[in-house]
Amino acid sequence: MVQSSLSSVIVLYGAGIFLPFVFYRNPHLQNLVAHGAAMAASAAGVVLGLAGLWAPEPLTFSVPSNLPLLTFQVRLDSLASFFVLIISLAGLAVSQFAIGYVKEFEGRRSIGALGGLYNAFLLSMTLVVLADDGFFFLIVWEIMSLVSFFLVVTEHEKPETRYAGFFYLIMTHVGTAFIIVTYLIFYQQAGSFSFEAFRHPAAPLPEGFRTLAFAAALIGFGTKAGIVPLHVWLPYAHPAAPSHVSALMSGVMIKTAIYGLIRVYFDFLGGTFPWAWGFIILAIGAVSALLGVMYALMEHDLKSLLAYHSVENIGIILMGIGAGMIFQSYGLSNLAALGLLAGLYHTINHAMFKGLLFLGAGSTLYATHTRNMEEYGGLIRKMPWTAVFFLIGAVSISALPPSNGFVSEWLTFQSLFLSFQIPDVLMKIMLPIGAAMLALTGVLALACFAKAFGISFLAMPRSVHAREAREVPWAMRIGMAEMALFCIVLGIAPMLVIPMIDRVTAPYTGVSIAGRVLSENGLAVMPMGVGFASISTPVLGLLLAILIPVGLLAAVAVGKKIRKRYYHTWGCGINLKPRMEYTATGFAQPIKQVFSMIYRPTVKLETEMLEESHYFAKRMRFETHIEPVFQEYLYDPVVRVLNHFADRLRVVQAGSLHLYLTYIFITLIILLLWVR
Amino acid sequence: MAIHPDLGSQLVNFCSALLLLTCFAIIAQRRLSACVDLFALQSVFLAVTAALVAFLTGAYHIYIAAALTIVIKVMILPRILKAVIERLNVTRELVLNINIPSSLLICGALVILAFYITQPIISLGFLLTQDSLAIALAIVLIGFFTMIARKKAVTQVIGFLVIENGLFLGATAAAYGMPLIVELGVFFDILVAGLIIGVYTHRLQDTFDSVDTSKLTGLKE
Amino acid sequence: MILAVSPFTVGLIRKVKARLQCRQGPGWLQPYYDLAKLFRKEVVASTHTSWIFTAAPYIIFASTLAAVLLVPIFLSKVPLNFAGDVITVVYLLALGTFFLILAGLDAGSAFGGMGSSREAIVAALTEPAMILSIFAVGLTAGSTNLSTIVHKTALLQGIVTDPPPHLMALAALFIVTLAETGRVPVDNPATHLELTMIHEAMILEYSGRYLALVEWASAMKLLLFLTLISNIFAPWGIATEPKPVWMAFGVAVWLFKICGLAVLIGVIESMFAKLRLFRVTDFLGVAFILSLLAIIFFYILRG
Amino acid sequence: MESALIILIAAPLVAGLASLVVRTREVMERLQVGHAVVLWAAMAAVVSGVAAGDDVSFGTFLHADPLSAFMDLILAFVGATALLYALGYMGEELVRGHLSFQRYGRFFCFFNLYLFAMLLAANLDNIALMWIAIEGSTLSAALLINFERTKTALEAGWKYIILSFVGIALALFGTVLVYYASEHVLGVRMEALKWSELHRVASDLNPTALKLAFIFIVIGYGTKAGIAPMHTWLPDAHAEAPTPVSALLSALMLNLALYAILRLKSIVDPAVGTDFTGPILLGLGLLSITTATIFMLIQRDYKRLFAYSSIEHIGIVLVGFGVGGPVGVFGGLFHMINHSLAKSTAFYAAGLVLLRYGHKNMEGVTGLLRQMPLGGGAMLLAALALAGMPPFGLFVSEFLIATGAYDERPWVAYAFLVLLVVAFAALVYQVFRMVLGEPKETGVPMTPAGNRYAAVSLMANLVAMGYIGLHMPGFLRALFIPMTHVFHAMAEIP
Repeated sequence: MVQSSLSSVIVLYGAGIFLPFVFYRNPHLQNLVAHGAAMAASAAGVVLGLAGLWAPEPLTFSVPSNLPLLTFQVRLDSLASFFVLIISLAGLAVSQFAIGYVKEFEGRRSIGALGGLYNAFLLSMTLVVLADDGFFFLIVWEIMSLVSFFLVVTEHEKPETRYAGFFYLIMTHVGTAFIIVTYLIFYQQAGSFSFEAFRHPAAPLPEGFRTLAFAAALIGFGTKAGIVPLHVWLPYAHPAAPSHVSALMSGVMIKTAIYGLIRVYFDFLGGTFPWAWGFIILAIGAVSALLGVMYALMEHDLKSLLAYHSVENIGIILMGIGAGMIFQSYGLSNLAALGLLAGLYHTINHAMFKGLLFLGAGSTLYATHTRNMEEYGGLIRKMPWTAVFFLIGAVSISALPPSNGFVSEWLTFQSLFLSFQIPDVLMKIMLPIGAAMLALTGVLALACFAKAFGISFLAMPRSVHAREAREVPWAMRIGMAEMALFCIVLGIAPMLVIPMIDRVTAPYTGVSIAGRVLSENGLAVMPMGVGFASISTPVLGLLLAILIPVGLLAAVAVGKKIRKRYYHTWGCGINLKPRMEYTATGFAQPIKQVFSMIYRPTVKLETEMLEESHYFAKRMRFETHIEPVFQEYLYDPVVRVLNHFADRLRVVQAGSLHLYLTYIFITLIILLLWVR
Repeated sequence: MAIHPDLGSQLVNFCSALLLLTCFAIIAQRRLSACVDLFALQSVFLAVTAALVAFLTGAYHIYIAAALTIVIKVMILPRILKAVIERLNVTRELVLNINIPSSLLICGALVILAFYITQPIISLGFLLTQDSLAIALAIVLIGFFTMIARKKAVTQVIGFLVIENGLFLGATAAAYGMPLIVELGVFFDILVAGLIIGVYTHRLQDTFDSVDTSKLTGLKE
Repeated sequence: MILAVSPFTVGLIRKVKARLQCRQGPGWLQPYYDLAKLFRKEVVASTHTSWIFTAAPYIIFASTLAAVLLVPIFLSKVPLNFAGDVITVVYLLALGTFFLILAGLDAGSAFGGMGSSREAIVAALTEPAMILSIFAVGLTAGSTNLSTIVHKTALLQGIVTDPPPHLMALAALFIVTLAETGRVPVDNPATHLELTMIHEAMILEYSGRYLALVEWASAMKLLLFLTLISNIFAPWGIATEPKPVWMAFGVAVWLFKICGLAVLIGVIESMFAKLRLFRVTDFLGVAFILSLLAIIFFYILRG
Repeated sequence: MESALIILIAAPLVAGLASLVVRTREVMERLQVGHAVVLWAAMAAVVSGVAAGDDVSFGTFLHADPLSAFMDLILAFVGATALLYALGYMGEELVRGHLSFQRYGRFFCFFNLYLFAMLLAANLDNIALMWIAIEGSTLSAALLINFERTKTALEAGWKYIILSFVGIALALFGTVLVYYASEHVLGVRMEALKWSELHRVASDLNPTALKLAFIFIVIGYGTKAGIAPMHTWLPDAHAEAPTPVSALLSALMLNLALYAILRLKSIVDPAVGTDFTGPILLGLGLLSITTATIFMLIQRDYKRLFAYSSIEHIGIVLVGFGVGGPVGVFGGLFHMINHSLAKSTAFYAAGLVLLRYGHKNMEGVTGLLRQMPLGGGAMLLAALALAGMPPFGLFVSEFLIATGAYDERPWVAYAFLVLLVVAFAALVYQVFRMVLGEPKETGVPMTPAGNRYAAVSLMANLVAMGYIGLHMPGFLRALFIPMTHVFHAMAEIP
């Protein structure tokens, strides 16, 4: 069962990589073959994930390589299976979407390359979570980065795309270097790169090295996950990629980093660490969440906005995991499990709704050929389906009940609130503050998506693009529908998800909390029993479903049948033009004002007066930018210094033969003296 | 007939000392043709040293090496160089990278260095070539230094050839000469090298109408 | 219950204000008349709007009502208790806000957008304070589950056991209430002046039954918060067992309490002027700090 | 076996002399293609023989032990692809009338003599004769670098000659010192210069003499290997030489010089202990990587760019051998072969670009993927390989070297990783600027014939790279295990 599905996953993706080049004559066929294969493989992947989750003990398969220290070994334990499940679910819907979306590239791009790379991307991600050997892991990890880079630069004739891709590649490579350091530290004690040896090293790792491994892993995986301040590449790279790829990158790829962190901290380091680690993770999570959403609010490029929200959600996930780590270090296994549960639950949720939102953004892009929200508007009437799906995604990411986002954020809140069981007063006070930041994040996210949806889909078209928009083809709609379905199921059926995640956390925390967290009838989720706190999304959903008609009934009861008249919106007498509408910029203005210390906005206002009078403006030009703090103060200086340094050293290669001879001569003398 | 080994080693050392002296003379000399002559002279000394060693140790293949030295380094190569000098009509080198007095001082330092470095391994040397190794190293270093200190292509070539002489002395003195086939190979290579360098200097003159190699700074970062 | 009473509170507050301005003011029941009237009036909808505009009022109404059902009013044990805790209540209201904002944007008029964006920032600033204050209270009861909180405090008179955190949390939550329900000094429900209005701006386009639903929902929201305050911080007299007599008594006490609070709000509204939007920050910052202090105090007192 | 070895070495000599008398292009092409095939076949025979463990030698001088066989593998394989490529490249020049047929023939003569000298050097079982062969390769290279007779080519050639002659002279002095040390043990005879003999008695040799010898050898051959700070001739020569020659210089000659150094290392270590050669190689290696990286950052000329990248990779190999240990040595050797393949590929691609645009300035080169998918794609892949990206073997070898370094001296591993990241950034940035985007200039497209040869050679290299990238073929492993033993890394390869 497992073996067959594993092999079919690999074979099908492989087919997806190579077959398209066979049909190079017919791009359309290539498209179908590539993404069809991807869908089949993802379906097999779903089976694999579920099978692995419910398998009694981890399964291992390995292929030898003649190279030292390298064996191609995969291990299907519950953690890996869970992430395989995430990847495959997302892959399923996205591939479906891609069949329609990639049509746009036919003729302009080599569909074979695009489809092949797409399959390679999915395969590499699957192998990353399956790998059971550090060396093998790094290889597939690098391949994953490389392939995603190529997908990012699909439209490489645009300079900004090239910049984005390059920036991404460098950052992720730096991250990889840190991961290598992490593994080398483990290797030193283990004497091999197999994860089994990492788990049970010959000699226990010295404390200093444990801390080093912690930090290195945090930086290494954090770069990929996009935690502040290592997130800078993310808002460039994710929007630059074709939308279905962005969906995978934002929804799934950055989750492999979460996987890596859990793998290292809970598996290799055995889940025993000082509370400070958990606190660092929590703090980073909180900061990432807050800054992520704040920068998102300032974006008018729909895809960049979503990209920043990935930073935010990674932050929320890390908050859950961080809380779990803190509890773990205080030996509160149940709560640790709860924290991890919250984190992982949000992981799968984010994969789904962020995927959905990116697909939605892709559809609008497909229909309007622009990513600038200021040029959207009124799309809900042109493309009703897309609007509905996007709305579902927006509600979910804003964590409004009864959506899936609500469940996981609620769980995070609870695990933070339960800090009162920690003996340490500092933590007791810090975690609620984290909760407050989470609350702020939540509402800002709500505001942001109210803006995103409102400005893009509601009111009047703001540009000719929007006016001429058409609903997207069925293939894409179905893809979005699948994603939306996953979101809803995850939302109203926590009783299905929680036992699954429980199987993941149980080995690391040593306790299984599924029974405790779910009420007998499975309707309610409750961290500590109903007396403490509980939610039941199914019931809430039902409640809303019932109460909406109630309002209707009330209306009918009191005021007979409805009489309705349509008329233009009142625009102070003048009849309304799109230009008079509230813009995204305007919408975000108050928030920019309030948090100006973070945004450091620069405003430029040029006014041309009429010749006759200096009171009437002919035309005004208003520009506002927010300062990219991290790039300006963290990254650019490094590059500048490096280049300056290199430039100064040109003199070394000055072209003079005598100089060159002198180098050799001096080296010779020095070495000779050294020997003596 | 047997000569007292001490006397033999004295002779060898004396000859090699002469080699060293010619090096200093080359350093001190500005006129190119004179430099070439000095090089030829040095080669003669070299041949003599080789012959001595051959005679004293009965390693007769060294005679051949000595003969080759005379042929190539005393006759052929100086001719080529002279020809080049004639053709380029650069008789003397006015501008130096390092002026002559300090050059001489540096060379003195180099000699001391050479002795200092080789001192520990001298002990395993055969009696009569006691110090030749050190001298050989010194000559190599000085030749090298010449190439740095001088600007004209020709003098650089001379410096290179001086290095070769040092090597040969080293080989002969330290190890009673390499096996014959090696010697032959080495000589062949030196010959070809000399030719190629000659060709190159011609081309340099044609293209840059100067053999002042310090002007060759077109290729740089 | 809340359904029925909510308009009354609004009326009461208006009355109080009127009285303080030495006016006769409309009658107690005026809001009921308004609602009834609005329900009968015909609806004028903008041609620019979409189904969001139509659906929003129902959703807002429903979500508010759902939130109400989770809150213990006169009986400390609510049947739907397990369905959600206080955080859920907050998020249900947020759901309402979300759609209200969308509705505001839907018509495409500048006012709607302005109101929406302001509502967003106010909500954003309110939320942390609210969560923290709830935590502060929840800590004493060791739960975020409303019924439990109320029940426990009702039994062991939480506020008496350790006053400082409770009082601070109370103050915080009160400020939050003012902000959330759009009262002076954050917003002025009576104004229709572009520059000042927030909530009113968003519902500017609504008329007829939609307007009625939205107004009603906001009235419920107000009452909901008042109930929260009264029952969390002063749950005396609330029925801890579902016995008719107790419940009747509970109802009476509850009515009394909320009347008191309503009067208080009325007084405040007529005493203070509305703050500039960007001053609201400071105002809500105070609330945040208060609730934070509440938590710290709680731990320090508990040791 | 013997015959194979002889053929392997003699073939280039014959082909070289033959190409002087050839009169038509067709014949020349047939000749060289045949020659390439012969090379491949002979190399395959030799390598498989050595891998099978039997003693492949001829007379007293020619002996192919695993290390030689390894060099044969690199030299013959890349040499052959370079030949094919040269047919395309020089043929193109011929068609465009940039050079007369006579010089066309002369080019192949020099080219083959160059190959001959290197193959000879790799298989000579005698330290002094090896020196002579290497000197021979230096001379033929001197003729090739200046082949295009431009001003800059002349300057590059002159610098090359002077520097490498000095270097080679120092190497000879080192050789003399080795002889000086060994004759006390082995007596004054030819055996005292045989690698195998020296290896046998290594531990009895006089340490101080060997130390001095090693210094001279490292500096001497290091000059040819392009180790910083003796590397200065390298970028000029690589940039100015005809591109097939640049490929040969970078992929073969550097490795050959390195081979000489490593040979001596294997003899010095038992006598004086690894902690003498180790630090020297480490220091020079790190210095080379640093220097190369800095100049890659500010590079404007794509051939120089790849030249510096060669310096970087030689440095990486040095680090591998510097840290020693089975892992480090294995990594170093694996890096040598992978680097030759990748670097020659890169230069082939660069050559195509040069033929198209006629200049080496990166500013003018963009959108290669669009304009010339073959060259652009090959350059992209080669650059990724050189930058150390899987699935290419350079990732594996670099990782192994880092691991080995971490075992011995962690700080080396850290420095190494940092340098690699910067080098990666530099190379990738420069190459992607050229490969991606929209083409700026149109340039002169190649003739189909030239393209065919280029395609064949590129494909051969890329396939080989992919083949040994992530999984090592049996025969290669059979070579590697004994080689690691040559370097006294006796511990079992994990």
